[in-house]
Amino acid sequence: MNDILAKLLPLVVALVFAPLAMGIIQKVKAFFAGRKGFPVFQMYRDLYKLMHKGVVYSRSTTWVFRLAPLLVLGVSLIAVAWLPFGGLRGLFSFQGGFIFVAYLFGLARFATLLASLDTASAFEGMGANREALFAILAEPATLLAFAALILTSGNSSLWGAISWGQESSFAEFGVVPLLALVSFFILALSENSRIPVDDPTTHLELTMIHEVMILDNSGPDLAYIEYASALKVWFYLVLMANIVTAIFSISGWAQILAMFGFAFLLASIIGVVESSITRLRMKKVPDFIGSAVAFALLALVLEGIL
Amino acid sequence: MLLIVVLITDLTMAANSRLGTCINITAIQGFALGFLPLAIGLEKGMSFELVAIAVIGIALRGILFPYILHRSLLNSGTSRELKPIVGYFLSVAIVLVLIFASLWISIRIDFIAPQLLLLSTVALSTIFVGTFFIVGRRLAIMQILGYILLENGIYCMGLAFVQDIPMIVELGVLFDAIVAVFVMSVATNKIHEEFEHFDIQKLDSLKG
Amino acid sequence: MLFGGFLAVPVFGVLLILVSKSSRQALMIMLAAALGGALLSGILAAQVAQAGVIEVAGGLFRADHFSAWHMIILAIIVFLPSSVYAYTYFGGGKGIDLGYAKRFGMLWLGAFAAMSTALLSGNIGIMWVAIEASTLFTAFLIFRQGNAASLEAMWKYIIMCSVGVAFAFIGTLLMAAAGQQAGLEGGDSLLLQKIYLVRGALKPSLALTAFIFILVGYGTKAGLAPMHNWLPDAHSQAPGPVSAMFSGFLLNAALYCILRFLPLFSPSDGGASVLQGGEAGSMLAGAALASSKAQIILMGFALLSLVISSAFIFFQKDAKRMLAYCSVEHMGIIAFAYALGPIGTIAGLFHTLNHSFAKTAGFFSAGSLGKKLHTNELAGFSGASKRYPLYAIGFAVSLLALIGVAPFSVFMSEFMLVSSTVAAQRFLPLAIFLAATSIVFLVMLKHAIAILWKNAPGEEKAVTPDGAPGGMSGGVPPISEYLVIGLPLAFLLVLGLWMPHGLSDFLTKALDSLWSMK
Amino acid sequence: MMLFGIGIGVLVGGGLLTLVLKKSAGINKLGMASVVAGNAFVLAAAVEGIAGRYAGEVYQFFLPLPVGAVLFSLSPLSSFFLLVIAVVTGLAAVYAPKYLAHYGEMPWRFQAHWLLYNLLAASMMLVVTAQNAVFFMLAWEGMSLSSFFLVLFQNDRTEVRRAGWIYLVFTHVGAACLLVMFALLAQASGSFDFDAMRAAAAGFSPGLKAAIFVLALVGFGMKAGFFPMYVWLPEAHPAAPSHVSAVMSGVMIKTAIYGIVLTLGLLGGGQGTELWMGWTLVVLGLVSGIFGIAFAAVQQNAKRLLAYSSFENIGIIAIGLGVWFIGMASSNEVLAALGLMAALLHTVNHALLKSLLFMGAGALQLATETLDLDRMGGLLKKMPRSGLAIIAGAVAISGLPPFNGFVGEFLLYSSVFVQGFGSSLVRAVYVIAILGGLSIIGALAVFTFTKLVGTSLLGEPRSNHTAHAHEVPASMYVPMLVLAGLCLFIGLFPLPVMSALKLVLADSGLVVVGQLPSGIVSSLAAMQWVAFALIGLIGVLALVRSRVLSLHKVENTSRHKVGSTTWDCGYHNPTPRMQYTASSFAQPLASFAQPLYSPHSDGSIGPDLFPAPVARKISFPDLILDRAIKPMYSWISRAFETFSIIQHGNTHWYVLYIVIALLAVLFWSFVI
Repeated sequence: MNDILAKLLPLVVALVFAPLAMGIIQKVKAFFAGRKGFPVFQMYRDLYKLMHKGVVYSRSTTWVFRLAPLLVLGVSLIAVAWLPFGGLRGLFSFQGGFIFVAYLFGLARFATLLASLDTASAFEGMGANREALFAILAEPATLLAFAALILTSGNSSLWGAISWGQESSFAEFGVVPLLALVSFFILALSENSRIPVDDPTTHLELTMIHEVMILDNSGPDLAYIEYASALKVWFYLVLMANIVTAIFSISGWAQILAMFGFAFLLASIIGVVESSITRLRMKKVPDFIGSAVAFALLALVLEGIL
Repeated sequence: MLLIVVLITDLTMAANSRLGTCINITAIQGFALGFLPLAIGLEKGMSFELVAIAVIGIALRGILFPYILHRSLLNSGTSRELKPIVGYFLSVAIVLVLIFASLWISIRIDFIAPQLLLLSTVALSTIFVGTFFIVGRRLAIMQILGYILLENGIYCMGLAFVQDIPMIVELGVLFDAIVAVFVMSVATNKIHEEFEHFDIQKLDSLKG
Repeated sequence: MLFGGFLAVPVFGVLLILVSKSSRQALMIMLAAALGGALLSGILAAQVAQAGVIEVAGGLFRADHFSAWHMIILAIIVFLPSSVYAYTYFGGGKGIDLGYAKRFGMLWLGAFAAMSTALLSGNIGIMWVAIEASTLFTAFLIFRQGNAASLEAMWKYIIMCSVGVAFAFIGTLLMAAAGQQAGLEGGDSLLLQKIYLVRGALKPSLALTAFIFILVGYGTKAGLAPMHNWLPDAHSQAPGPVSAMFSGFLLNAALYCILRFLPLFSPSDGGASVLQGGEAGSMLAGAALASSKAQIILMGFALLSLVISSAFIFFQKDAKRMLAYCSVEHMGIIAFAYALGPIGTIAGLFHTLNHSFAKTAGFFSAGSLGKKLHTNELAGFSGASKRYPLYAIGFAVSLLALIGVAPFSVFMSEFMLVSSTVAAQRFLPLAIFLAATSIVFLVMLKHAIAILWKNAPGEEKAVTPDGAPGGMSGGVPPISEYLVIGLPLAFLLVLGLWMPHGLSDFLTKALDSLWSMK
Repeated sequence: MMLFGIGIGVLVGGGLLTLVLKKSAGINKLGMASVVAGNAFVLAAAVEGIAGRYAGEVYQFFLPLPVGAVLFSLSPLSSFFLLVIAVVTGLAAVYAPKYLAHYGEMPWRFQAHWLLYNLLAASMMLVVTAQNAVFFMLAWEGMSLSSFFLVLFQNDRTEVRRAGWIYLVFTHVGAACLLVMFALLAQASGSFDFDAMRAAAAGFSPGLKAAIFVLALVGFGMKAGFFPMYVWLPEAHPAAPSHVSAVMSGVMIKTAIYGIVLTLGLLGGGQGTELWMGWTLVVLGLVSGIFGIAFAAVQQNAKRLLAYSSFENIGIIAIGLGVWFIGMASSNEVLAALGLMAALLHTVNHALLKSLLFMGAGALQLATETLDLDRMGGLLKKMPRSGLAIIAGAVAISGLPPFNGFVGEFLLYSSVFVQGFGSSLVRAVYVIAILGGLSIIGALAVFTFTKLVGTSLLGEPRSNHTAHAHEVPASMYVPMLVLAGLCLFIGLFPLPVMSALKLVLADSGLVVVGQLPSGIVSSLAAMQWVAFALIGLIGVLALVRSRVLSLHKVENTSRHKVGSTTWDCGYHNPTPRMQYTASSFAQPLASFAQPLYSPHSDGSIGPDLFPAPVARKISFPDLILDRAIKPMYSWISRAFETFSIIQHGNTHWYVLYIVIALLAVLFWSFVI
């Protein structure tokens, strides 16, 4: 029983802290913009508010539109439940789990795309189109980066790969996880619709990707989606933090603390990046995501050679 | 002697443009060839078959063929081949070359008895010249003449290479030859009826 | 007695035709004679199957399984249906005048007599005489009064075949000379079997030269490239039944004569060693892979025929010319099979049968279609299935059969051919064969599709939406046409799936009789 | 055995029996009934066969073929394919009558259709059971020919005739390769019987094996649709009636997969493979997969899109086969087993999926009278049941959990964890190939099928016909829903399916299926539970949502509002014509990968001051057909035209040819 509770911890942590990480990103961006910005806990309030609103469904939509938010949130919950948090194991772990989780995210994407096409709106169709297009590069990058990480460790699950860092030295394989880390960072930006791929706060619909897809969602549906987004950001933050702690061979309670530290640090870095560079032109986006593929490929080839 | 006649007829054919003359030359050649079995008979001993072949040969090659062809010629009203594919001078030269080539080949063929050397040369050269006529002359009648030469040459060749061909085969071959010439000349007449000319080179509507 | 019959029946027929009073009568007599010929060849085949070889006049005439096989194809599969078809083609005599009917009947029977003589002669001189005679008899069959193109075709046919066959006679003489050199006396040197017995003593260069003359000579008549040029002209200009007879058998007869000479060059004792009951396994295990030079030369001509015919079929616009080139192709395929030696012989024998079946049906239907539509253009045939379902479907199906679509037996014989070629390890020829047949497949399939389903030229919409036979406007074809077109195709279908034991036995014996003169 | 015979008999007999009837409806009913009845027998036989009841027995039918013999057996592997064939052809037959009815009353064609359909089903069943090369080829050709005529059902249309032509030509070239392959095998083993070939396989030389492998790859690849031999797929599938496309794409091309598996068996299983063969298959599979789905992504015609997607899925199966070969060649039993199982599982999956989707496309076509995605839209509301089945199929074919497509791909993915073949660099390359390739394929599939579903079923109707569409009859959507259910079943319960596969392969001699690596089994089990958890979670979340909303109803009833227009950033009353279409969906992809697609557009958008109405149509020429084969074809035809100078009509030259031929050969004979 205790065991299961322990395994549930990463999920609980994510549920609690994910909106906070979003708040941190916002705060950092506001700081660089010279504004005071929202409080860091603003997102909790937003979610609460949205849960108390009603929903508006367009005549054009069908059950697909209503199913999508549920599926998206469900998938995000499962993903963060799977992801180990420092020394804490995820709820479940098996060989090839990362493939399954990546495909679950694919399922969520599929649902989001269909939901946005269901609205019969040109804007949302456009967003869906871009999302689907960029995924063609993001998917292989994700899988290859995971594979580099996992195969380097000689394990077949992420848990094994992360705990490997505690026995082995940084110098031996260090460059491979580092490359994977870079790859994941780029993916964290692109998969979570951050600058330079997408601008979640813009007001020009023509330039949006993710936000434009959910224009028609409202009330609890929107809350689900927003929460799912936050969880996904958290997923990437924790993933990267895991790699960093593994590289530095931190263990025990220190590891848990370090995880939080790195996660929030990475959130701030994302904020900094968002503040310091501009959005890329749509045509340039594939190059950017492509670099994630390149890093992951490099990692895998180096893994093969070393 | 007879063989020399045959050779000379080959040459004169090449040089001649008048159809009538050519037919007559063929007749002469036919006679010469007709007597050939008799000549062989003189050497080796006469037999009934040889005589019969000679008689039939003379009758066909010397008399019947020229007759048929003259009739076709009369029907057509054409008298000479004006623009042969290969010019007359060149034709003569080619025929000469062909004769020498035949001689060379005959010498090369080792199983030919020396006394048959000339016969074999004549046979080959007549075959060649016949083929040459079929390829190098435009008018249908000239092609028939070429075919007759070809047949004549083969006949010589049979005499030169093979002994004692059964009568039935010999007769069959002769029968074929006559039917062939007959059929061809009938065809020639038809061609003339249909096209008002004999020029085979103009018969090229069927292509591809 | 039996052999005499093959001459007597046509001669008797010719005499009767001479005194016949009407075109209908003449054609009826012709038909009766053809039936007689078919019966005779049936009896011959039965006797051969019982007794093996039948010889008369000291081997002057001779029938074995190989010639009996060809005799069956000639008389039963090609000649009889062609005669039936000719009868209806000429409207039972209504469409033609008496003179033409008489002439046609006499030449037709003459051709039959000549070809059966060629098949049944054991003497290469007589063989030659018969082949030359067949040229002369058939020449005027091509000609149709008042048709300039047919005259042109006829002239080309006469000249080319006469010259070619004259060369074959040179070859025959040389072969006889070689025989005499090897110690044969006089007339024996023209007897094929006698030459075969002394084949070890033949002077190789002389015998080979003889063979080359024979190959090129008879090859002209058989339509092997590059001596095939008369063939498309003659086939396209001749009336339907004549084209069918030409393609269905005349070519085979000439090829038969070439093939008869092949065993003289066979290095070992021919088929016997390779042959144990015709089973695929033992056939393939045969060791006699080495080809004689004669086989190599034959292979060369076969491949050239395949290449050239496929190229010409590719851009052919005239239906009957296409079928003619297709004959060149199939002659190439048959020659290909025999050029492999005993290994390929069964495939060759079987393919000869299949090709004759399919080609006669093809020419029958193309001939009728051309007559009805007043064109031989393939483009004009498209969509004909709606107006003339029998002819159009018959034509399209025979095209499909000819290109080797399963389950027609052409597929089977080509399968046998491919496996024999592999067994003989002739991979380059195999590649050429496959490439050429594939090109032919591509083109003829396109035409078959167009004939079956494309809209007729000038029609925007289909005549009947259903494509059902209800939209027929050409009148109901006589039952005999259903038979002569339908039966061969049905046989092809059955033979593709079911080879009776007796038939495979006969083929095996034919193989043996070709290669070891038994 | 008896059952199988009866089944084939019922199929053939039923097909012939339709010729007796006069009315379309009766013909269609009888045809359907005969297929269902025949397939029921075959299905029973196949189940028994998988259980191993007929293992090792070879039966002979008395018919004496010109060469070879009618030998067949119901080995577990054959029965496995038999099962798939029986299920799919049966369901497609149930679907067919109502679909055919829309063509109108044409009994003659329906008779032909059912005869050919039944023959197609029977010949496919014979192909996978044949034990003699000649019989195999006969059945193979029967299959090709009957499907060819079925494709030509609507033969009054030019593009249909063209498609049929291309199809049969490709098939023929493939069959020619197979003929040579079997001839080689027969020569080496002395018999056309498969058993004899297997027995003699140990003595085959490496060169022979290589030749046989290449011939099998080309020969079967023509039918299966490997790159670059897939060309007939996107032509023939849209041309055929939908249930025929379903059968052709679902099971007929799978017989070629059976053929490749068979060939390796004839080569003696593991001894027959070499590493390069495996890599060839993997590379070919990757190229096929990526090209296939990339071309599918830009299609506007629903069935053409599905055809390209078949090409893609055949690629995935080929990857599986390649992994199997690599495993066999490096004696890595686990890898081999994973590869073959992945290939077979994906074969089943794709058979179910693709027949479902083709039937779905047919239903859409019936409802909207078009296959053009740009003219559909909003159909889910009009056709809820077909729509549901199509969406399920689309999710499944994109390889997403919890459907069956994912399970097959997961097996392939799992192979990257297997160690012990090649150096670590080779393994890295392998991992990159499998992970990178499959994930690109997966992402493109998501792109493609969201486009398909989004533009056809969702949004608003884009044409008048579409706006007045109706649900298809139950006999059409029930088979689709059954197929969708099967897809979901395999996705949710992969373990029983895996045990069935193990049974199929246990004594096949193709692969050693000892214990599957426990990692895979536990992964599958875990995924099964997570999938259930996800479904549960969705339920909980839905409950929470409705709870929250109903709470608010008490406070303010107007807040839960259904039936407004789409907000669309304030545009009032957006029209259906403003929606993203399939073409616009495809456009960015096409412009990113321009060299691949080289899109061809008619009409232009001019920079006029007052733009007039413009029409613009973008088409994507096929890489191989339009950009390689067509130019080659015209080149060949020009080259052949030059041959015509030989036949110029001049008799003199003709005679000269004879002489030249004579002299040339004489010369040759004296010189050589």
